[in-house]
Amino acid sequence: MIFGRVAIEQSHRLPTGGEIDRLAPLPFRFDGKAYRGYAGDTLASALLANGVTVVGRSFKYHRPRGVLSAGPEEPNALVELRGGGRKEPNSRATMIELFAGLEATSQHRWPSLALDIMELNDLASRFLVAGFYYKTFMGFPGWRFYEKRIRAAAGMGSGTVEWDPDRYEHMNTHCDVLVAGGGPSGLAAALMAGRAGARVILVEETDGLGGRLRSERETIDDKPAMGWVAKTRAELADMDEVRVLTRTTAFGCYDDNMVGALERVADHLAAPPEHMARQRLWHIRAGRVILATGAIERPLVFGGNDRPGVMLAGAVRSYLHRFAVTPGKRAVVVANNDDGYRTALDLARAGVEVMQVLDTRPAGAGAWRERAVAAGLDVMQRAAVVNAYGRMGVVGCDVATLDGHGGVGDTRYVPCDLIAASGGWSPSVHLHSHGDGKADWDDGIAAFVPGANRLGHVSVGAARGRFGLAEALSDGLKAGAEAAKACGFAIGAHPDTPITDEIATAPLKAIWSIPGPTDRTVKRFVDLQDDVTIDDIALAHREGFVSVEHLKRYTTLGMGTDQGKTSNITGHALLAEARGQPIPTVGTTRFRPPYTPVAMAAFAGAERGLHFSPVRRSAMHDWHAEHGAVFVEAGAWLRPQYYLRPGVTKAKAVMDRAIETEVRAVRSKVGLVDVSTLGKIDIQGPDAAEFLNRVYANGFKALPVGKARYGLMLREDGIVDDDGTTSRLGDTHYLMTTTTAHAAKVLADLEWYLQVVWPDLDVRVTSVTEQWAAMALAGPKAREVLAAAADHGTAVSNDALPYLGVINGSIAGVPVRLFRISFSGELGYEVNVPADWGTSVWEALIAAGEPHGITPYGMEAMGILRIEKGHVTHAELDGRITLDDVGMGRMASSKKWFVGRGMLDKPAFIDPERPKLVGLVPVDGKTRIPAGAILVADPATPPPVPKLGHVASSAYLSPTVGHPIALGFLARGRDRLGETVWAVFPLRNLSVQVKVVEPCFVDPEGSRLHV
Amino acid sequence: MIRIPCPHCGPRDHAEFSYAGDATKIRPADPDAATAADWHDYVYFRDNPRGPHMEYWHHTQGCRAYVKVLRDTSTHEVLAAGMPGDTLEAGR
Amino acid sequence: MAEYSVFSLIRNALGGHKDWIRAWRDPEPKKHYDVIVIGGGGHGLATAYYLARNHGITNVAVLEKGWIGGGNVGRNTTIVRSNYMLDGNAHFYEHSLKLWEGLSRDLNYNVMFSQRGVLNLGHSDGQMDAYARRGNTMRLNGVDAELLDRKDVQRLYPHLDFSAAARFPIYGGLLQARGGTARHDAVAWGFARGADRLGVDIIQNCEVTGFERDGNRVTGIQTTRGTIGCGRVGMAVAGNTSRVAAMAGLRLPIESHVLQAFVSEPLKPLVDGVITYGAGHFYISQSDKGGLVLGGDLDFYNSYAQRGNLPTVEHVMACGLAMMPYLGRVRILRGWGGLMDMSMDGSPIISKTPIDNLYLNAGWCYGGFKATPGSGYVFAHTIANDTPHDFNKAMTLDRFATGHLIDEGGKGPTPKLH
Amino acid sequence: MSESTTPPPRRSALANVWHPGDHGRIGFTGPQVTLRERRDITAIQLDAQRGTTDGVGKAVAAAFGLGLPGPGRATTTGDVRALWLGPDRWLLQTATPADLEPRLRSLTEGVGGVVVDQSHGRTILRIEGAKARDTLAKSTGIDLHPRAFAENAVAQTSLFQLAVTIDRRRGTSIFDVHAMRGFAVHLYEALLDAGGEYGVRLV
Ligand SMILES: Cc1cc2nc3c(=O)[nH]c(=O)nc-3n(C[C@H](O)[C@H](O)[C@H](O)COP(=O)(O)OP(=O)(O)OC[C@H]3O[C@@H](n4cnc5c(N)ncnc54)[C@H](O)[C@@H]3O)c2cc1C
Ligand SMILES: NC(=O)c1ccc[n+]([C@@H]2O[C@H](COP(=O)([O-])OP(=O)(O)OC[C@H]3O[C@@H](n4cnc5c(N)ncnc54)[C@H](O)[C@@H]3O)[C@@H](O)[C@H]2O)c1
Ligand SMILES: Cc1cc2nc3c(=O)[nH]c(=O)nc-3n(C[C@H](O)[C@H](O)[C@H](O)COP(=O)(O)O)c2cc1C
Ligand SMILES: [Zn+2]
Repeated sequence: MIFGRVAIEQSHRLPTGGEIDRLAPLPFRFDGKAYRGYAGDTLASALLANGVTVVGRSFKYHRPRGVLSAGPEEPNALVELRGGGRKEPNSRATMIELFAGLEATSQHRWPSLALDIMELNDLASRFLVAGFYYKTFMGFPGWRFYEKRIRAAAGMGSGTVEWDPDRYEHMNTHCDVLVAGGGPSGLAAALMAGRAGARVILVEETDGLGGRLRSERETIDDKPAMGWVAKTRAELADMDEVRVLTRTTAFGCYDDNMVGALERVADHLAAPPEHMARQRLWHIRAGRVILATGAIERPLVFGGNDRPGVMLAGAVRSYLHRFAVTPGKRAVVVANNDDGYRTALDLARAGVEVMQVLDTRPAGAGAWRERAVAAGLDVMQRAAVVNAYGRMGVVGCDVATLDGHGGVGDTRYVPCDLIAASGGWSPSVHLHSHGDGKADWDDGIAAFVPGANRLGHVSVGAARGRFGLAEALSDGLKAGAEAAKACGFAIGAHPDTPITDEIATAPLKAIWSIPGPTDRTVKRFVDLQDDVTIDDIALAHREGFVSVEHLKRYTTLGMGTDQGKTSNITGHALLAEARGQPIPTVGTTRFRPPYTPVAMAAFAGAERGLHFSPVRRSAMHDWHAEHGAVFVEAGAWLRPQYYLRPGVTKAKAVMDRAIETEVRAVRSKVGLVDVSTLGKIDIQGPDAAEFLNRVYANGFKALPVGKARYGLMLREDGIVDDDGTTSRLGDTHYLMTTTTAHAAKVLADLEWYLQVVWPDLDVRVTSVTEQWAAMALAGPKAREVLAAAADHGTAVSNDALPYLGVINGSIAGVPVRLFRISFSGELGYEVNVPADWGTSVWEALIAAGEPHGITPYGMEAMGILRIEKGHVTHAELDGRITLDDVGMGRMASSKKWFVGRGMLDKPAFIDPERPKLVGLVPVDGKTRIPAGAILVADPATPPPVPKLGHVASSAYLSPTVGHPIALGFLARGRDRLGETVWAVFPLRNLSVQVKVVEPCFVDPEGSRLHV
Repeated sequence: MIRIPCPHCGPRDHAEFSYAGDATKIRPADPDAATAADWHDYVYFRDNPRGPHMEYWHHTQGCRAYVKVLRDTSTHEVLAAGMPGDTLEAGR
Repeated sequence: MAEYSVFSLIRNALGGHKDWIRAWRDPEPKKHYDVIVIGGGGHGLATAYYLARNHGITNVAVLEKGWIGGGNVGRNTTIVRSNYMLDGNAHFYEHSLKLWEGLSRDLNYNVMFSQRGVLNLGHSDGQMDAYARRGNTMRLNGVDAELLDRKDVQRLYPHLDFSAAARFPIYGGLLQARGGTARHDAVAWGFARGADRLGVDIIQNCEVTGFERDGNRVTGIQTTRGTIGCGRVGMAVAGNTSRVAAMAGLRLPIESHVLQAFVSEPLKPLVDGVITYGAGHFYISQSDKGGLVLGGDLDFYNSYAQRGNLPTVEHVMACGLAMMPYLGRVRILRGWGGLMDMSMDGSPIISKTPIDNLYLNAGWCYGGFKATPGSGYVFAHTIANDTPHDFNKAMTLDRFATGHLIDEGGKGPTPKLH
Repeated sequence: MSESTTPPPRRSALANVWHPGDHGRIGFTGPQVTLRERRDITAIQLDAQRGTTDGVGKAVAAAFGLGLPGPGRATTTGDVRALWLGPDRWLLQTATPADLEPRLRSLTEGVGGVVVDQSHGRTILRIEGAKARDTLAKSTGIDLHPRAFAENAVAQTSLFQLAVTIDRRRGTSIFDVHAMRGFAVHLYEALLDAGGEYGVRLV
């Protein structure tokens, strides 16, 4: 019978109670071994139920470690969860919800958890003190040698190189009131705000509501408190404007009340259902933020306090009540506050043998103590555990009285397999601190509590150091009401705070470390994960690392996956003791998001793979794809790089041939290229001409209607920014084109000048890039093709459409704009077509061009054509180039002011030594001149070699001139025409002797343009 | 996320905007009267204060207006916002 | 025997580590120093160290407003390289890299300089041409560089996204094998200890609040711990440059921006060297502790807050996954921000100023950690000799007026773009 | 010389990728999001020059009986819908392609209107259904709650990294999303992906 077997297997499971579903047993594996737990378990509770004590190994000394906590603060019980692309190292067993078939393995040990040879580090621990590595490994054979070994020993879990198959996504939402934390205070706050009609979001990290109530036995209005939780949950569920998200961690507070929250949508399942995200990252923009994040219990520092079986007292109660697990059979309880008694009573009630209850506080009365005594527990006051024994699990401990002056009385050995310890509770001030909130020290609870908060975040309940249930509830009700009110909602009657049956607690008395045996092999840990001991803190202090931030970085205190949730305050307090200063003077280290670690993929959301960044497609994209285009990206656009004939593969030679074919077609017949990607800006208004005249370096005022002109824009610092043609379509109407890459920037700049700099100019600018598909028809036969394609009434003769002329026309019934401009140096036209008709017109031109051998061409051919003509692009205009550098200094109008003109006379800009644009050809007539080569006088010079310039763009073969050509910048280049220099490419061991020529290789007179 | 109150669109995520920098810089109005030093100052120098900073944000993915914002650079708190021509005071 | 060595470690281990002395003293400020260095970051501490070591000037104080190393030196992604193209930068950074190569021994402090190689990925022909130009220039300057094609990159890092789903395919990359990382805190502490041992006073919790002037000279520094007299003053306060300079009446071509960085949970070795993505701003390496250390672009607004916002975090991670899709489930442990002193051409200023005895070290943008030893070295030279070293002679403040800009990125006077 | 006189049908930017049918996770109630492309829309951008806002508004009102909407709003009369795009800038939309552009041009000529045809420059996707809002909320940072974004609300914002216009139509769950035509395929794929968990019907 299954149930019978499970009961026996789960040796530490209580027969009744807990939030687990005993009808749903779940098989799982840890380190290959099969176990069973129940739905509702975490991996940690299921392991404890099965009597598994050792779950992980510590970072530095590889000491065996068990489960310390029952929450996200867990420093010890880290495992590798799942496998393949879903493997997740460093997963906290205390937060992993059990599912059928769960597989986890221990990490950071070799060969096995039980036998880990790196445990030798523990023996060598005397040498491996804080910061030892700064003092050695400096000599032979070099740091890299040691580093390899250290790196292999460091790290915790191992990652994977497989890709994660799961989906991630973001979700945005706005609310009036955000409540972080679904404990009693958070629920009360949400309830009040919700009742007022506010839009409320409550996020709760765990799988259910109730917070600490799930782990305690408390009552509200004389009924079990979890009943109140259920009732509240139901009421919230009925409110349309309230959203409760469980399994959702508020991980960071950012500016203006933006809270980041991670919802683990499917982590409690073996795999996410299809189309569902594994995790969803919420951007919550809140009017008011209420932090009801509770508090985190601190361990006590005593000898061997890291042994498996030493647990937080509150976690012991969680395992008892929430999971019906007894983490041990014989317990010692030690605390500096009343939680010891509470825990001992609960343990005893669950049938655990309580060997000893130790209260580190001086003798005194207290309701809790009296209860414990009345229950027959063996209570010792002013006493503590001083040393725990047991390598793979606690077997016993020494207990002793404390003399109050750092000494101990006689020790007595107490056998036990569980030590429940409580050093008090620290409010979770993390989120409060992210938003610039200050933390104030509260001596009463020996912890930091939220102080002033500029953003108006309000902390309530345990998060504010109010540890009583009634306090938490009333705090929450009040904050919820106030928040709703602040958002403009009317508040109804304030309900009475529910009544609880709490027992008054006696004050805590901090004790930061328990004096222990002088034996140096006994370690007392402050930070369990990173193995920071009190000796490390003393050493850091001795060496002058006396700021908390130095202490942290020198000892790694609080730098583990738990970020010191259970250790920071103790460590800082110990430093304060060593410095002889009060804790608030010493302070605390800075809290940073995320509150608990967040997967990179969750941050990235859906922006992965091809959707990492949107691509843009031209109107003729599908045509290109159907006709063998190989695409390349240019400024988010996919553009044909070249076209392959059917059946031809993409080998380099083929590619070169394709390009050559395309170039030849343009020079000898006619080609068609998609230039839709060029930016197009519609400029209209009475001051449009004046405006253009100011933003372009060359004059634009005299441009007649129906004409286009090439223009250059400078940045304010005088450097060339962008170029393109601008056409005057009407009296006050212009169309500007920009380069593909700069289109967005140029538009933003124009808007800048109009809105901010010259608000007196009456001009409107709009991007029409997407409205118009654009294609350039170029080649000696271009006019014939255009004439054949054009509709009746559209005349394209040299008279009707002269060089740089602009007319409206129609092709295939589509109204088009025709521009007689050319980038290739051939007779050319640009045709602008409303985008939805782009393909129709393109096809019409192809059809009309068929008899003339029309060839579509791509970016590569266009690149060669423009290099042959010496036209510059971004390869030349790299953000450091002046007009003069590219030989266009004369274009700058001297008659007017334009952007950048004030900078042109800077000494460096008029220095005759500046590299100038030149053409380059190989002296041997055949060797390629690779782009990126550097121009030097003599390739044999040893470094550092004086550099004369560089090769900016290169055509490995200009089909038109029959040899390689290139454009480059050469110091005093204009004076060196005819000279030879060397283009060197030491990365590939190449050097080419090149002749300096004019930067135009084809038709320098431009006669082909004007036919 | 900084929420920038666009005078046209209302409060929006700063991610919808492009930062356009120091709004106290005034471009020389009369280029003929401007000296090289004036241009130099305009193009290169910034006060770069810690505290309230007058700056421009371009609502690039919104209404495409340039918005003038007074924002505290030590807290990121937006103290006021308006149109480019507005004089801003904290708390407005 | 060196103060720190494996032998001293063993001896101390046997003695319970009771004999270690403070890494640096905690002196009260004196009335007057020959040189006061403002800013206890990497550059300030290195400057003090080299003033003492190279120039014999030991009556030096470093004034730090908080704890040393708490600024950018303690919060950067620790990438060290010298793959610069422009002459104004290239020789300086290479000199700095050479100093790194001997730094641990020089300081008798292990700064864990690890030459694991810095690889910049290229994603287009244009970008590969630009890398070629940079790499060729480096080689001509005597700096190591290798141009990798797609296959070479795949051999080095087989698990990057070489798939058809890659939004930006990898064309190749530029590798500087001598580049790498160093342990950032150790750099600050090592220089501090080195300077301290040579007599420099390191004064923490001492914020500079003003300058006392006599004509065109600074005579004293006002601080939260009183006024301190000085012969010369070097300023190396990184993100706070504009504020401190303003106290001396200087306006600068600098804006302060926030740059975030992140560290993952510690993992067994997964990323060997330093890799940067070429299609977005992203760089990653793995710390010796096992955390993946990664960063991206600025938040794009002036800031002194040392913290950034979520959109940048998300974009950095998206870039990371675009390059290394297998990092999807790696969890980010912590993120933080630092204040970048963004200059108008993206290059540093190590220069004399209009004030006779005030010297400026600033404008480090994303990249001043790698410069730490080099910067201290030439800044000390500049202060000691009242004239720049050959390596920083182009890094003047007046280059913006003359047009001799050192604009590696060609971005112009828009600091956020550098 | 070719003889055509009437333009051919307009080709959608999504012509090649649109596969009508149900996509994603289809529950008992069927897809909870419906996506359709609004095709053949005429969309004319109308700007008012300095100081002519009133004049332009009056001219439009006189001709179409349509008040130009204020910031963040849209107005509709008969066949024409006007969306606020930015300061002194509107988009006039109609599904009956007629002569909207020339009419506007002649109407506003002289009163200071600037007319720019954007009919082909934008792809418009209509998304509706119970989960339309959640699908959009996966990417846009604006508040789509009816309290904040009621019927006839319009926003220029960012969606799946694109600059878009979101226009809330009748009812509470119908939105028109306008994006640049070149990014249409990206928008379409991103919406399908985001809506996948709710089930998306493409019509
Ligand atoms: C996230 C991030 C990533 C980076 N990544 C890299 C990288 O990979 N590689 C690289 O080379 N560089 C990188 N950098 C840049 C590099 O860290 C900095 O350029 C460099 O550290 C700056 O020099 P510093 O160390 O002297 O500055 P800091 O360490 O900032 O030192 C300046 C010091 O001045 C102090 N100070 C300021 N004002 C005063 C005052 N009034 N009085 C007294 N003291 C004052 C500050 O407290 C601070 O300690 C990065 C920076 C950041 C923030
Ligand atoms: N014994 C003690 O001294 C002691 C100490 C502390 C608390 N308590 C008890 O705890 C309760 C206090 O109530 P409370 O509501 O203030 O706290 P709580 O601990 O009951 O609830 C806090 C809740 O917030 C959640 N949470 C924490 N950080 C979160 C985050 N970043 N994102 C999302 N969820 C997060 C937790 O999972 C938890 O459910 C009372 O019942 C009180 O008696 C007792
Ligand atoms: C290279 C590097 C590695 C780091 N590794 C860790 C780490 O392993 N754990 C950790 O908690 N923080 C790590 N940090 C971050 C620091 O904790 C801290 O956030 C950072 O130095 C900035 O300081 P601040 O957060 O106190 O402002 C690392 C920082 C750097 C620069
Ligand atoms: Zn706006």
